[in-house]
Amino acid sequence: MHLEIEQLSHTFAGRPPRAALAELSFAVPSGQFTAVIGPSGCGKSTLLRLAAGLLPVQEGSLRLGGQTPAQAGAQRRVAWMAQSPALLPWRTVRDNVLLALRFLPAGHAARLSADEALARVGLSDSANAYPFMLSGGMQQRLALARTLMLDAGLWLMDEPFAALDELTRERLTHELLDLWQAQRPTVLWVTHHIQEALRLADRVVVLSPRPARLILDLPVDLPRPRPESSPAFQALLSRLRAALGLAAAPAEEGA
Amino acid sequence: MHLEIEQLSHTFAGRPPRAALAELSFAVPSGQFTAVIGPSGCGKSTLLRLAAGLLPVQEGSLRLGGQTPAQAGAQRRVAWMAQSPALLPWRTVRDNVLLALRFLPAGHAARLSADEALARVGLSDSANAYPFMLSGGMQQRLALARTLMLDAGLWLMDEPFAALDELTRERLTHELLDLWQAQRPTVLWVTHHIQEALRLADRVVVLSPRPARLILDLPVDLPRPRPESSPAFQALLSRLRAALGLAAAPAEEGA
Amino acid sequence: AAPDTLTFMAGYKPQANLPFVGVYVAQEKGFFAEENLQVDIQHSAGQGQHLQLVAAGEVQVTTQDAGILLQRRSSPGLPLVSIALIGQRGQQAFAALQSSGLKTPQDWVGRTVGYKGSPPPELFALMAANNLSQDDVQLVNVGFDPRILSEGKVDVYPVFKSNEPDMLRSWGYELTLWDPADYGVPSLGLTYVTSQETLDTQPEKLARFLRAALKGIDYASQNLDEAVEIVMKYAGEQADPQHQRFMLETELADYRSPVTEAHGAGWQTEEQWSALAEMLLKYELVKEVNVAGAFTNALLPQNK
Amino acid sequence: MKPRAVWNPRDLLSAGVIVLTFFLLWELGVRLLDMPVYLLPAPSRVILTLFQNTSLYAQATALTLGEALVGLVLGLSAGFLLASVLVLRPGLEGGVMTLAILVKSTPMVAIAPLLTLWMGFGVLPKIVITALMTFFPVLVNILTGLQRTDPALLDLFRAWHASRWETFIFLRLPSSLPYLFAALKISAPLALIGAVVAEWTGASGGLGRTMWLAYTNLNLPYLFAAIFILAAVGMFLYQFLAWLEARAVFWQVPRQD
Amino acid sequence: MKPRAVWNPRDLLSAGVIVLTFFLLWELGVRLLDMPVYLLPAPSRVILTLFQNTSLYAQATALTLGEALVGLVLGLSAGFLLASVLVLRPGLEGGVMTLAILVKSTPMVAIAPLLTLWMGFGVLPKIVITALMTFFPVLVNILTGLQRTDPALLDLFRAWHASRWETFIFLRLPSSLPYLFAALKISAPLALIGAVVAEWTGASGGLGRTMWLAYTNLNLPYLFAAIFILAAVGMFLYQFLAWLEARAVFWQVPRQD
Ligand SMILES: Nc1ncnc2c1ncn2[C@@H]1O[C@H](COP(=O)(O)OP(=O)(O)OP(=O)(O)O)[C@@H](O)[C@H]1O
Ligand SMILES: Nc1ncnc2c1ncn2[C@@H]1O[C@H](COP(=O)(O)OP(=O)(O)OP(=O)(O)O)[C@@H](O)[C@H]1O
Ligand SMILES: Cc1ncc(C[n+]2csc(CCO)c2C)c(N)n1
Ligand SMILES: [Mg+2]
Ligand SMILES: [Mg+2]
Repeated sequence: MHLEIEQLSHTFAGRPPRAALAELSFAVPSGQFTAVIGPSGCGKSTLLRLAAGLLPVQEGSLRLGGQTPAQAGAQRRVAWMAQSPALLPWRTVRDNVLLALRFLPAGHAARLSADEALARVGLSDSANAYPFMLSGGMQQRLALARTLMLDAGLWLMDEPFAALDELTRERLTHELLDLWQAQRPTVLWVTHHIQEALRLADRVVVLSPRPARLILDLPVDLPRPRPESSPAFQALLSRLRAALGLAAAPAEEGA
Repeated sequence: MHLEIEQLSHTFAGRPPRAALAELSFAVPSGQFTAVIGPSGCGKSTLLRLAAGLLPVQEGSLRLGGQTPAQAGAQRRVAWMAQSPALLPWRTVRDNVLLALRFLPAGHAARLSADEALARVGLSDSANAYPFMLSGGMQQRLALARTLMLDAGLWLMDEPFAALDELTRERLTHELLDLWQAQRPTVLWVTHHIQEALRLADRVVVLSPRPARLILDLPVDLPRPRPESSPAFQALLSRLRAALGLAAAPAEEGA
Repeated sequence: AAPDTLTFMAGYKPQANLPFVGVYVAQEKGFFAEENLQVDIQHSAGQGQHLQLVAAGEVQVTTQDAGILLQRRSSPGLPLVSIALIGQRGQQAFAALQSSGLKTPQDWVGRTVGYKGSPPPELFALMAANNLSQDDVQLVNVGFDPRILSEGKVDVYPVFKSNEPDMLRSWGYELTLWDPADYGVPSLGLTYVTSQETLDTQPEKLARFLRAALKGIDYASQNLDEAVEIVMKYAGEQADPQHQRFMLETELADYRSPVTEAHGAGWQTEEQWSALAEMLLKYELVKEVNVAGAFTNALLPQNK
Repeated sequence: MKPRAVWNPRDLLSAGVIVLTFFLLWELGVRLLDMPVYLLPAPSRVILTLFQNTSLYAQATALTLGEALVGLVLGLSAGFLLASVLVLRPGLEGGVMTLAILVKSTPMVAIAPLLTLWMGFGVLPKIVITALMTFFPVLVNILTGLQRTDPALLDLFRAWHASRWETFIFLRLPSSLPYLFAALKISAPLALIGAVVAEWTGASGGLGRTMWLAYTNLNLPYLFAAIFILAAVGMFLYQFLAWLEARAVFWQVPRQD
Repeated sequence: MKPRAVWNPRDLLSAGVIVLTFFLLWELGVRLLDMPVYLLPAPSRVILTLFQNTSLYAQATALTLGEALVGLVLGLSAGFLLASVLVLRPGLEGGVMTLAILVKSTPMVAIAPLLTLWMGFGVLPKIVITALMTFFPVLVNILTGLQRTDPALLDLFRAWHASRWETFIFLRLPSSLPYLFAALKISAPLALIGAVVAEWTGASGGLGRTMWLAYTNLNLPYLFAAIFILAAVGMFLYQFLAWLEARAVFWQVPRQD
């Protein structure tokens, strides 16, 4: 499912109003894994929420496979993972995952069983626990498992690994790339972790402080897996760092 | 305020019960900045909650400046920052910070004004906004500002930078070290970011998967600031990586 | 001198019950003022609050029908005394729709007889006088609502002679009425009531009240139109003047009796009260009675 | 992110349609079934009665509304204070709730004479009865609201070593606002009914007395006219509270799917 | 993390102390003020009456409790269904609430005879009156609960493109449970009172009739004996609901500071 974002602006009403996106334009071809990086509060979550149909498009256009977010979403081919875990506290870990199965696209069977999905994120032991018994990172992994059940054509992932340690991140990176390569969904992957972006993505999009504009669009043409020590990786890393350093330097609000 | 943890175990009741800490022992001298690293779900937050007096000590002992957590906490010399922001939704950003001022230790004046604290975390522009208008990272910075107001002898920080981008992290690292060097509180700093731990801490404590045991206690005897490229930094980084890689490898549950 | 104050609580809502009318008229025509009395008129919801308040001394005079007065004196032992008997015959009658074809109480056999909360003693006495036992009819509690009769849910329903019959007729129903008095059942109507303590401590004030109130009744009997107008001031626009007039006329008919012919208005005799008491004893509605203490004629104008 | 307008035009329209349909069906039913007026009056007749007696009803409404509002404030305060005490001293819950249920179980008619003895024939006993009728839902709801505070925020306050009192004022109280408003919406019509019931048993004015006189005379148009007034005032209070709620609990906007 | 026991021994003790103190003060007050029994009976006398007439009261209680429970279930269902409809079709709120408040504003005593006309002299009209008295708090509270769902979870369901119905069943309903239990705690004693009011004049049995007879005979010990039963049953229901709540809303344990 290809993504076309054109002159997309978004302003939250209020006194004063807050501009979150300013004439943002970029396109993501179907099946591309795009990482989105930008300073805290710049508008990354807003972008994903617009794509998930949770906010109305105010200005400019946003098309998912040629459709509006509402149309595309109605076919349930869009999977969104929020920045906070958003678990149902009255359902066990397994039942939280099982619930997601109700929302598969029409005619699609689940690719993974709930228990398999839990195993992949390392939560098998907690299948019968309730969310309030999980640590922050475990909650995030549960939310991840729930999202990956959905067999979608577009993954909108909002800092999915933020609460995880390096090792768990690495293991989940493998799982995730496996699944991605099998299904080849288009991915928007918001992250603060520059190495992670370079490890995973076909391309890194760097946004400016609020309101978000595109300040760097960096293709990552390295074969996976990508050892961090390789000079190519380091070169890209430096470019990204530079872009971010420049981008963020003068802003007072970190945004 | 020095910290003594001796044979500390903690098990959550339930079917089955969950052991989170197993005979953990280490001591932190007064004024030391200790980073705590361990795989997701290993018991880091549990350790901080025990120290903050939010969970009862079941087995072993935990002393803060020679006192129990309840005694030490009653003097309001312990500042705890939770893993999730825990903001009051009906208070503006500034009023959330101002509220913390009520809970200064007896006889202490605030070191920072609320607006100064907000400026340091880059939230001046949002002082009159409500928490639901903030991005995830902005909420975390607000929680941080609120904690740093408290003028405490012990900082218990649970992944305080998890939702922040690199640049914001770097800027906040400076602010934080400034404050720390001025006040010299003892710090327990839970993080998943190995470089961050090495950048900040006098010492890094590495915990095993659940139930948490001490698997590495690494002093960081480098002068600050610590450029990552220095060989000494890289050497410590490798040791930590190795310890974590070993520690996390066989576990199924990431914990 | 400043007028004496006295609180009168009508035993029910404002309407043309004769003892109420006497007070309304006395108030409006200045008869109380002539007695140097300032009367505060209150109304009870009719379930006994007025008796509690009189017994507690908060209210000095109220109204109550003689039968209930005896019962409350017996249990829970309220120290209440009738100071004038206004209804020389009982208010209670029994009604059926004319269309039911019931002619005499004997026809009730096998029919449904409703009652309001608890069956009145007159019902048992009337049935006994007609050789009916309780098993011959089906007794059902239907509450205080004559629509139960008009809508055919019961065959026989107890009514106040001065009230529901007119209401039902105004809706277009013809009724057959049975008055227990016609079958020799002893019954008495409304009295003015005070407490023993008030009687002992303020007899003179009560006498003045009574003189004015009886004067009010007399005035009403001679000036029906004006009396109805006065009642309407109290009863409110919700009430129907036609209906109030009916009530007043009906109750005036029972104001005079051989006893009052002999002794004057409001008079009451030991025989009247004893007959009533015996019926109540017979149907176990009271355990013991002291008829002599239940009433006094001492405050009536003709005794002063 | 403004609070959803309580009365947006579409809602207003649908409300109008529902209410009108209801009254139309009622009117038709009465006419087609030839229902006698002493059983059920047609709404048209009720409204006519209302307009022919505006000053009567205006006075009665003013009195009853006054009693209801003062009683509501009292009942609200009592329920609120009790709930606060129970949250600050949780051990008292069993005992206090037992007494509250005892009070709630006592028919007002049973204690009305006592209140008259102590407070006379004026409005005071009516206010007290209204307060007694409204405090219970407030107590239960606010107690629930005060108890069901976000555990993450409770942890924060515990870590701060906030006093119970501080936790109450700065945390439990604001977070119980949605429950408070539900309690108010329940209690506002209840207060009107409370005042009516109090007047029913022997008042010298007010809607309750008007209704009692109408009812005992089986003058149903007058009775229903008063009911319509009660419903209208109740609805007004409800809408006012909804409006207030949207402003007070601004941080948690009820959202549609 | 087990739910806090509703009745831990310390709470039980304090409840006992509070209730006993209350009755002691009442007893003393009656004796010292020499309060006549026809105004306010001493609790000792009430309890004596209760024990001297256990079978009378047992039968009456069984009947009234039965009516109350069936009426409560009906009122609960009605309130719940209406609240659900209003959440699924929010535009209807204004209209439906107007009608609900209209029903709520109608004095039960005014419609009790009409119900008797339609439904006869049996228990049916009592059940209907009970249902009419209980549905409103349930409606308001559950409506509030269904509306105040965590916005983060609502976003999740919106992103899933869950149907309104799915959102209702899997999200709104479970998250409204605390409000449902508050509604139940409010309605349970109310249902008992509703049944009593319904029986007040037009029943041949039950506590309401017992109370009416006692009151019109100014036999206050009998009246208060029935009130004590009502309070005891109400308290039992309340505690039962609290127990159930602790189990049903296990994921959100009310915590003390
Ligand atoms: N209330 C609870 N009931 C039962 N188990 C619990 C509870 N709280 C935490 N645990 C368990 O204790 C273990 C440690 O949890 P803790 O939150 O301390 O982990 P953590 O090290 O902070 O992890 P993370 O990095 O993911 O935040 C986890 O396995 C968790 O499932
Ligand atoms: N509901 C809202 N009302 C007003 N302003 C809002 C609202 N939601 C977000 N914003 C503002 O929009 C801007 C972008 O927010 P967004 O959540 O998209 O940031 P982000 O890039 O995801 O940041 P982070 O990395 O911290 O999560 C922020 O400045 C925020 O304050
Ligand atoms: C026509 C008529 N209507 C109603 C009553 C009822 N009532 C009037 S006074 C009273 C209490 C005692 O005074 C009661 C119950 C009646 N008697 N006569
Ligand atoms: Mg974000
Ligand atoms: Mg944690």
